[in-house]
Amino acid sequence: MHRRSFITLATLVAATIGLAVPAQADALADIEARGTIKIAVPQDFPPFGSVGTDLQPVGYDIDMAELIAEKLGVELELVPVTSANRIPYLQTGMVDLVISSLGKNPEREAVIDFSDAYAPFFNGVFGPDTVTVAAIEDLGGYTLGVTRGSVEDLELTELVGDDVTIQRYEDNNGTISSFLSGQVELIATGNVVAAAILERNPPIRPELKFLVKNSPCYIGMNKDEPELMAAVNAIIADAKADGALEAISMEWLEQPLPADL
Amino acid sequence: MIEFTLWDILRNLLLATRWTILLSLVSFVGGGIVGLVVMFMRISANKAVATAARAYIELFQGTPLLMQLFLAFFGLALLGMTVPAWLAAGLALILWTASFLAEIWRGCVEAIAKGQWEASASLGMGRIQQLRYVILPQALRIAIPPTVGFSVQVVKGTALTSIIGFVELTKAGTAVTNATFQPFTVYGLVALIYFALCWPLSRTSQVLERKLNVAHHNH
Amino acid sequence: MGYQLNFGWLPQYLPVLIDGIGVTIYLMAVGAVLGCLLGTVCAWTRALGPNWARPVVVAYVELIRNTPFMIQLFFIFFGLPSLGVQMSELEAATLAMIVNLGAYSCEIIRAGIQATPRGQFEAGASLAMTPFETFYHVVLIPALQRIWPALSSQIVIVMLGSAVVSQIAAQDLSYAANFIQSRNFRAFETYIVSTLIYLVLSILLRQVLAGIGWALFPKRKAAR
Amino acid sequence: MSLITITEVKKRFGDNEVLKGINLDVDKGEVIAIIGKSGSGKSTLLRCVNGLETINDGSISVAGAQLLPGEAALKALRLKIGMIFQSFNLFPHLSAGRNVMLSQMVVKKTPKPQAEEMARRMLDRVGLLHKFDAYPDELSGGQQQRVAIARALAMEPLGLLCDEITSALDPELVNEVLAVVKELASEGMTLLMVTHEMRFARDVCDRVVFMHEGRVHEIGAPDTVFSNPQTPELKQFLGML
Repeated sequence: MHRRSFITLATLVAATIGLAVPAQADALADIEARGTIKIAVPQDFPPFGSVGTDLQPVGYDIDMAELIAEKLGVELELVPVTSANRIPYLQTGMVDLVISSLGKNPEREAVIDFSDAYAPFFNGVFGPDTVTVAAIEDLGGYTLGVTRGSVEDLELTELVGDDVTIQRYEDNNGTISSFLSGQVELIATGNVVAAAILERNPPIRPELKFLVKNSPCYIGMNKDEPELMAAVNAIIADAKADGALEAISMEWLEQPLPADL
Repeated sequence: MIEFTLWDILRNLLLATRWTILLSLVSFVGGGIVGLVVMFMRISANKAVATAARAYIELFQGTPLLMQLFLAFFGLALLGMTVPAWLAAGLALILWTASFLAEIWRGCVEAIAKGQWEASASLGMGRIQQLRYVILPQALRIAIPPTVGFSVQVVKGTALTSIIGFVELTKAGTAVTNATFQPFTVYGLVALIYFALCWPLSRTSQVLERKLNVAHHNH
Repeated sequence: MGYQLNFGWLPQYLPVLIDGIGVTIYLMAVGAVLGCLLGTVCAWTRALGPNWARPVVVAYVELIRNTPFMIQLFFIFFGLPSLGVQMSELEAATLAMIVNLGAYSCEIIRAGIQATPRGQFEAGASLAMTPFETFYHVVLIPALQRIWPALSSQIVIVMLGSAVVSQIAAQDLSYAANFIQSRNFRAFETYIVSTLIYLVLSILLRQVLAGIGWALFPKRKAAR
Repeated sequence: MSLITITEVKKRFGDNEVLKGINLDVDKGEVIAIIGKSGSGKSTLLRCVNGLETINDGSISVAGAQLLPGEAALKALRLKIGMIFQSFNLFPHLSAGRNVMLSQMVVKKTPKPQAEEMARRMLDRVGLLHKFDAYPDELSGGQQQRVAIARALAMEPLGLLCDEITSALDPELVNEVLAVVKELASEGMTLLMVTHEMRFARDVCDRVVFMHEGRVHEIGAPDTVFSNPQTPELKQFLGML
């Protein structure tokens, strides 16, 4: 068995070392040639993206994706992703853009590029009435659920002490389920997300404890795609100017866009 | 806001079950074809070919299906292929299924007594002819129950594809849970649907096995 | 721009991987020992136990064997709290492993018991042993010896299946892999490394199980 | 005084009545051979006496212990009478010595040193002390059967039931087992044995029972039964017709 295993290992290692692959050249040209744009959207993150009774994604991010496809004059293909895998989706070329309430941070900026902001997002820590915390320092001894790889995850991992247990779930489904089933006492997520959950009358109510960060959402795309970047930023600017973005905000967030976006 | 009735929940789960069934069929048929090739390689007289098949089986049986799915998903894309979730899922499941079916079938071929090989060789048959006319017809009979039994593992294996974003029964279950806040009901229903898919296969396998055993003892 | 494989992150995240390996080994060890114990009790019940208990065991075994491990896990972790049964992710993962292996090993061990010649039961009885004493002292060890290879394979399969527990945030090896790839954005390389670790673990596990078999059953021949 | 009392015992397997009312008393120290065609019910009778089969009618008692359903009653019965099987039924995972020790320790709660001492004595009695640590698959058939006898004797039974104990043996191994049984008989052990060894039955037994179609067809001293059979069935069985 030793010999057999060694051969397997050797084969696999050899196969992986010899691997180096080119990525595509001009993403915008590709999209136009294809006539389809593939956009990663969330389906577990209301109100940015969640499923209706027909399991089709709906929400702020989906409307934004539709807007972009429409302006580019191409067909839209929605690809549901999770927080954890949306960047690999982009890196591996499975999608052209990520519109998935994506926040900006230095780690991410090292591997992908960001457009201008297209949606406001304040993340914070939420929990039921029975838990009294008002700041990061109060979190000691509590168990906090976050979605792995989200801005909240990266941010809080830096800020909290060792006495706080952070449970990281694969996707927002897991994070929200763990909170609603009482597996974690607190969750960190977006204020609008918590609001959307509250609206559905959950068994445990996620009330705002404190805000962590103002972290607006950006559209993510692969590095070094200036044409695509320019086109996307132009569409966002136009949408801000002509009120299209305002309308999306009113529909999903039920509030106007903040002036500084 | 959106309200789900029990019927909405069940309807969505059943609709998603279609994809579970389709993916199971694709994986099983594809895995069967690849598995047959691997099995022939595994029993080949050529040492290098047999070793390659053994390494293949060792690799796919010795690592988690979940990791294989991730690797197929992200690895294929790195090779320059843009793969949708269903394709990566199908490919990984086919390769995984093949490794198990190849071993199951090899066991069946090797269960045929040596005398059968020798008898057919003494009649002047070549190795392929021995397999084709003497060994495989006998092996096929004993291979059916474990093969049907393994199909249950394939159906259950498709649940993992939800993690790479393929929307089948399990993924629909998590999505619906999140929209309804009723994990007990939803996962209970999901489990029942899987049971309804798998149990008939398990039973068939058990019944076939019993029949085969009885037939064996009567010889 | 070409995609170059990059393993430069490995030293930085090695402690995370090692923690994950520890949890995976813990899950496997506890799951295997208690799972086989549960399986043995269930196998005894099904083959020789009281009549009323047999359908209960059959229902348990069939239910577990015909539903995906991940759904069992979700049901235990997310579903049971609505019945007031709450446990940590590691407890839920451990329980799911035990329950899962219990069902599979029950069937395997039962096959081993059924292959026991009737004379062994009768010899035990004629020496005034009770059915349970006969089972424990006479039937069990040769039965386990008969099915040890099958049981070992099943334990390896369940160990590999444990990769799914990361879905409820149990911090095993697959959780470590997911965690690292959400930080280093090197998904493919991270999964390659963790897959290789799993491969090594499964090979080691098989060696350990073969060793246990060798120590437990010094005599190679069992009654058939 | 009778050790084993069998009264009007009937046993059915489905519609097939195998024992049709058996009466037999075995005295203490008596050696009885049961002969008859296969299917005449002789093995079933022996198995009933050890409680391996339930009986449909009648009663069996061994030294005051009644055959009744229930673990406690069966245990009491089986402590009084041992059984030796055609197929030895040694426990394959235990050495010869351990085979002999096991039931003493489990059933009688004999401490290990005493059980081991007893095992050595019993193995010595059947001439196999040197095989104490050998496993069953390292022993010949005749040796295995002698270990089985030692195993039964170690429980200190009042009598032994021997169910065709030489039928599974190669011819050259039969005598070593019969010699042990003969030795037991001469020491006064009560023996009820089903056998095909007519010579042995004639030489060693006090009485011979001929069973035919589920009944005791003839019974008597060996000389009478073998030299002067009364019924045509026995004559035919003995090859005298």
